[in-house]
Amino acid sequence: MSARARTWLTGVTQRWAVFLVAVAAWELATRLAEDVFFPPPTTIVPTMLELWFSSAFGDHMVPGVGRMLLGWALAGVAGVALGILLGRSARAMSYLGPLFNFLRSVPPPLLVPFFVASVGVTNMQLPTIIFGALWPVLLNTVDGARGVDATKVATAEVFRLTPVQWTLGVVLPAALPKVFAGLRLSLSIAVIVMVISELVGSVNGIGYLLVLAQQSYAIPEMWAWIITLGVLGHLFNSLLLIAERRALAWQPRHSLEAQTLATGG
Amino acid sequence: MVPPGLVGVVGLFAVWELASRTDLVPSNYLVPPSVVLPTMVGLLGDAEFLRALIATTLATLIAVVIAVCVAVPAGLLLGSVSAVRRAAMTLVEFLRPIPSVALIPLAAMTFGTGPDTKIILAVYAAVWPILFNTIYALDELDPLHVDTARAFGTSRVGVLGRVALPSAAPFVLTGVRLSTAMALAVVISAELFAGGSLGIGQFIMLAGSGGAYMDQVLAATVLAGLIGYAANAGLERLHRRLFFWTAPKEADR
Amino acid sequence: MSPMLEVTGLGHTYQGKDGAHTAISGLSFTVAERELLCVVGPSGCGKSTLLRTISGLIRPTEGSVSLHGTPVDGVPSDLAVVFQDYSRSLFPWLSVQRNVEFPLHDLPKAKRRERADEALAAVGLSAAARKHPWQLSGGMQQRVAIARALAYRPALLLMDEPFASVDAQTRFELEDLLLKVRREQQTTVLLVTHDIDESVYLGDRVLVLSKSPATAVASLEVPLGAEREQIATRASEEFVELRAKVAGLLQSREPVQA
Amino acid sequence: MSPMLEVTGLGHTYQGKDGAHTAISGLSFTVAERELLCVVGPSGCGKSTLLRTISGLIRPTEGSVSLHGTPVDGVPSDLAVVFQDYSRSLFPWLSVQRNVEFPLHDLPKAKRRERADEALAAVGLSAAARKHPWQLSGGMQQRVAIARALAYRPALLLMDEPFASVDAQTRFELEDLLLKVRREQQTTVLLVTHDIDESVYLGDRVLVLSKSPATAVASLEVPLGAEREQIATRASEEFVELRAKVAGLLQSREPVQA
Amino acid sequence: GLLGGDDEGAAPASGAGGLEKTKIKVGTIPVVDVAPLHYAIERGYFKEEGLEVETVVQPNGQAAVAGIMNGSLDITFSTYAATFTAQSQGVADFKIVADGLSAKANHLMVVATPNSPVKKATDLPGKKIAITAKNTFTDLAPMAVMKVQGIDYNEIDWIPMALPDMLGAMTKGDVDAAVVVEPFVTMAMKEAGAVPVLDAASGPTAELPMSGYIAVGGAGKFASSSPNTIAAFQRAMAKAHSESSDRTKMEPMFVKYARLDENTAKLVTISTYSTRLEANRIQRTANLLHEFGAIQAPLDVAPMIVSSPATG
Ligand SMILES: Nc1ncnc2c1ncn2[C@@H]1O[C@H](COP(=O)(O)OP(=O)(O)OP(=O)(O)O)[C@@H](O)[C@H]1O
Ligand SMILES: Nc1ncnc2c1ncn2[C@@H]1O[C@H](COP(=O)(O)OP(=O)(O)OP(=O)(O)O)[C@@H](O)[C@H]1O
Ligand SMILES: [Mg+2]
Ligand SMILES: [Mg+2]
Repeated sequence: MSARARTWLTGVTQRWAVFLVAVAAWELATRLAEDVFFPPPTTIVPTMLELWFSSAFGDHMVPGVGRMLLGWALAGVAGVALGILLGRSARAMSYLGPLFNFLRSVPPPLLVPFFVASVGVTNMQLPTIIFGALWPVLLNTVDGARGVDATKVATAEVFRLTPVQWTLGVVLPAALPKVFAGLRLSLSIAVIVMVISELVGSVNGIGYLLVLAQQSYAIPEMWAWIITLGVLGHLFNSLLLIAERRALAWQPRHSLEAQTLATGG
Repeated sequence: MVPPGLVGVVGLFAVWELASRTDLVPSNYLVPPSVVLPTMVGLLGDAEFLRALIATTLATLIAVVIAVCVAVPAGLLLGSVSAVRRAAMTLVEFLRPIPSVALIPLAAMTFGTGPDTKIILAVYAAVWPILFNTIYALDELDPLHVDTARAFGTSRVGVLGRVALPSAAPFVLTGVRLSTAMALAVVISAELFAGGSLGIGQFIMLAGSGGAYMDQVLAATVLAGLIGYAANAGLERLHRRLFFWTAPKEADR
Repeated sequence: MSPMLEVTGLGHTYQGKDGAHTAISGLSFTVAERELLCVVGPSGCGKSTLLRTISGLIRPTEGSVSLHGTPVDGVPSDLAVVFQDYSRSLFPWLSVQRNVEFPLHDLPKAKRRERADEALAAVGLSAAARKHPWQLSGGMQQRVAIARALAYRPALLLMDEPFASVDAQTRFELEDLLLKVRREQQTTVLLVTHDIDESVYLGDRVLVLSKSPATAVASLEVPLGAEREQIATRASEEFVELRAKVAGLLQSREPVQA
Repeated sequence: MSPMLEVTGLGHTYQGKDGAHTAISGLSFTVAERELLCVVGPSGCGKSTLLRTISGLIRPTEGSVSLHGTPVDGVPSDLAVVFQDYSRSLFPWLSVQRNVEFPLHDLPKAKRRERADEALAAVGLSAAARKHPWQLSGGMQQRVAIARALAYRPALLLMDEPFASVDAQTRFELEDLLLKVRREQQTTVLLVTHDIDESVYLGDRVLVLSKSPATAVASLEVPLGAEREQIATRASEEFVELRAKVAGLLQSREPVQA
Repeated sequence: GLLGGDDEGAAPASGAGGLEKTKIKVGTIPVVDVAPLHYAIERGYFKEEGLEVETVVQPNGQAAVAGIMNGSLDITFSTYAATFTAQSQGVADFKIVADGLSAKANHLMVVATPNSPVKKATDLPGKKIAITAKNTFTDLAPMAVMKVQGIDYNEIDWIPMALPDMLGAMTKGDVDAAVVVEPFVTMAMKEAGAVPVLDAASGPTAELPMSGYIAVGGAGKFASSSPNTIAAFQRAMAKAHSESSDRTKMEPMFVKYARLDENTAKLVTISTYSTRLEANRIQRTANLLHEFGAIQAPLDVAPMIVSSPATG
């Protein structure tokens, strides 16, 4: 076996060992407990596959996940743009900061009346997802944009960078690691809010089916949808990580030299 | 002169007032702020509501404290030992997108409908922002800081506690700010959907059940937002106090 | 002709939670077009603060700075700075090449590349063009910062201990490079240095500052002519004399200060 | 007696995505107990890398480093480093005083404070003890880093261009401070410098490195005795001779390198 | 405590009249169905039986069922739809201890606002209709009625949302009609000028039993271990139900516990609160659920009924 194949294999083992052990433990625990509400994974997974390859895929998974991805992307763009604005402009922050902090603090389930009033109860899924997924990106971007090193700010000023260069060439890259932390948080929140938003006013989506299964006490099906959410979250997160690795390739931590940088082990 | 911070909020209320005064939506459904605000003041003098308010606030607070105690050490560990990180992340990424709300019936079934359930669910939602911000902050840790500490014979744990933690702290606190809002949202959702537990969510569920007290529903909603707002303002003040060394030197510019 | 740069009664006080700190006080001097002024002064006296006020990065709390007779308010155009904290002034997400090209946004791409290549070659870093700053040694990073400033071809160049981290041989070469660039491009240069020899070798004039808060102790003309040569000039009598004079002016203070 | 420090066939290659870079190659030398070895070499040749391998911060890709006969694996105890990038090596969240106290956490509080006060006074920064690093000038920050290393009282002190950012007068004082500390505390010192005069003035021996990848060009004994004095020593014949010799060794290379 | 939990432990199983448990927790939902329960509490009917009843509000039938399953409640009010679905899935052995509300005409209605294209029942196919949730009475009962009237209900988009949100959704035109239950029937008509399109409690669903009080049976569970307590509960409930036709007695309960405003309370239809548990009546509900696929297999409700000593 080549060295590359071996490192690849070690990587895969490292990544999945704990997960598999956890699944095995779960299987064992649920088999011992024999609780109707906690079916073993070996019951859930076949149900899940069955659901995936049923009409539910096209009717529910695709539209729901499509909304989720669109909402997340829009939240990401808006969050980064607003975050840079608020992070670099004390004036914008003083005007808008309190408003955003108030909006952020209102629990999304309580906003239904407002969404019904503004976009209508049947169209509220996308705005709800954007509203839920916006905040981690926004807050983290503000943090990142504020934290641009003073010498770099001075350098940019001295060389009279254009506003575009300043935002896209200096502030954004400097904030990017934090932006990615926000994007990853947002991604899972988008999945969560997707489910919540499908509880009312929706005729399709995973959340819709999940609640239906819950109300019908179709326990394995309910679990199948819960696990599906986990799978989707993991999938999209992995894709995002690939993008992150590319975007942050310049970071010293990605150099081969610095494998265990943080505490130097 | 109006403080600038109020401009946005006042604008929001103006839009709301306008929306409910026009016939877009029955005004008994989206009650205008001119009705809601007096109701809000009334609620603050209502013992039953105050108990609900305290119950929700306290549950949120407990959840955030637990989340910090769990997520910060876990984040330090995951952020500093790449083998642990690789091993744990698959499971974490799998668990993260599972909505607390979907777990409410199961949790209610397993843990009952007392405050434990809502706190557990809120902790589940609140650990992730803190955990992630801790991990990412460690990734951004200046390697020279680590080298400096190590060169002076600081142990790995010492480096974690004396270098990694302080330099990560500002971003961790941002995570805590995110978590607080999420914990509040989950606590209230659990009160709304799981039942049996006193709090703002239950108050809103009751007030809304007959369709007659939308003003109370909205007043409680605004107050829930204000709790989160106050918590955030407190955390921001803490941030400025503790992490003055990260503040942009605006004054000089 | 009005002077290129005129500093009048300049003072700057930093405000801190635990009280104010006056870094500069009542400082006045002028720099003529195409002049190379070296600034020397004890550590912490306020030299970097001076450069920051001249470049418009901070507003002085007293007095004023004028460029060509117009008061500086904000960063003037056609100015480049080599910061003392050179490693932080480089953008880690850009390669060395792109760091140098970065301020040249007005130029077409090919021209930009040409200028950057030229500047990198001048500081001896052609081979490192595609690396990232954190892959370079301290001295190399400092040379990248110099190359970036040179590639910008400013009318006024401010340099804060630009050669502090390079070896003696490279330092000589960079000093001569600066003299050449100044001659060819008619740049006005204000250079902060701790090396007394360097200040005399490079400067048309040497401004000696007092300890904190900085005021002007003396402004010495350097009558060494336009052409300088590392070995001959440094061996000349005037050089040795001036150097001793600057050293003497600097020493006229108590040994321990803060 | 086995040497304090023994470097044998040392080599280090940085791995990058775009190829490897060999910074040091086949370097061997020893440092005796209580010796002060100055290392000079062209910019980017691998001096900082050498200090990093000796301090155990990076593992050399070839050869080995031994301290008192035991191979270095991990950071040895009783070692202090003054990094070239001094400003980034200070912790911004700690005051100057606490930065200096940082490595002393094993000592009782009073003792810690005493040591820090003493070290800060020695580098002339008593007045700045309660400030934060970013409120200090470059040279002051560098002196904080020096004070931190001295307060630690290491058996082996590694210094990477420690006086690069301070003015000439302060530099002299710090040089003499280093000599005094070495004498009193019997510290072994490895000091990287770009100032040839400094290397001769301070060193018991001067190690001259070649351009990248660094190999030893020469190791010169400095027969100036233990007692040195800024004016007299620098004026002595041996000093001038040695200094020329080191400069000559350094110059034996092509002018432009990277 | 301050958190809003319940910190009193369960009372010792002793007390008057051979009751196994004198202090019980009963789950409620803020709807008109439970008015008699609160009436019984306020009038002290439970006290007379030696019972102390504490009510715990639940947001919906699901949560209520969860409450009795994990033992945090002894008895709960729940909809039969939720109960029978759970029963048919075998999640527990549920027992019905008292009947709740059976829908009278005008209690469960399909309504539409004037801006809607829906004017009469035959307009419904192909439209969007708001319901509280799928597989509840809000969709099953209208389907049953439409089926006998020969209207095609398969083409309808049932859109789940909370009852208070339906009025807004109809006004905005998001949905074309809504299935509402009292008091929202009255409110929709009064406040938005909504008109009835179809009475969902008529024909096949007339007097349909919609809700009841349930407990969990099986070894060691409340329904098995506390027959006397249940009998006492049943007697008190029967007494309250027997007085329920008196509007003046129920209206204050509506205002207080279902959060109706007083004007609405005066207008709402008061449905039937049955004093007896009759298996054949309740069986209709189970059959309805089965007919429209909410439960997979036929469900026999007779074994679920804990017959009250008073009736047999
Ligand atoms: N941001 C700041 N806040 C407060 N005080 C500051 C700040 N920056 C600099 N100072 C103080 O101002 C004085 C002058 O600093 P400056 O950096 O201008 O010195 P300098 O002459 O460049 O010194 P060096 O040669 O050591 O770089 C110092 O005493 C320093 O402590
Ligand atoms: N992290 C890194 N990754 C890749 N290459 C590196 C890295 N650090 C240093 N190098 C390379 O190794 C060589 C030696 O670097 P080093 O910092 O040891 O030089 P130095 O002798 O200290 O130079 P200076 O006097 O300029 O500080 C340089 O060519 C540099 O480009
Ligand atoms: Mg300076
Ligand atoms: Mg170096």
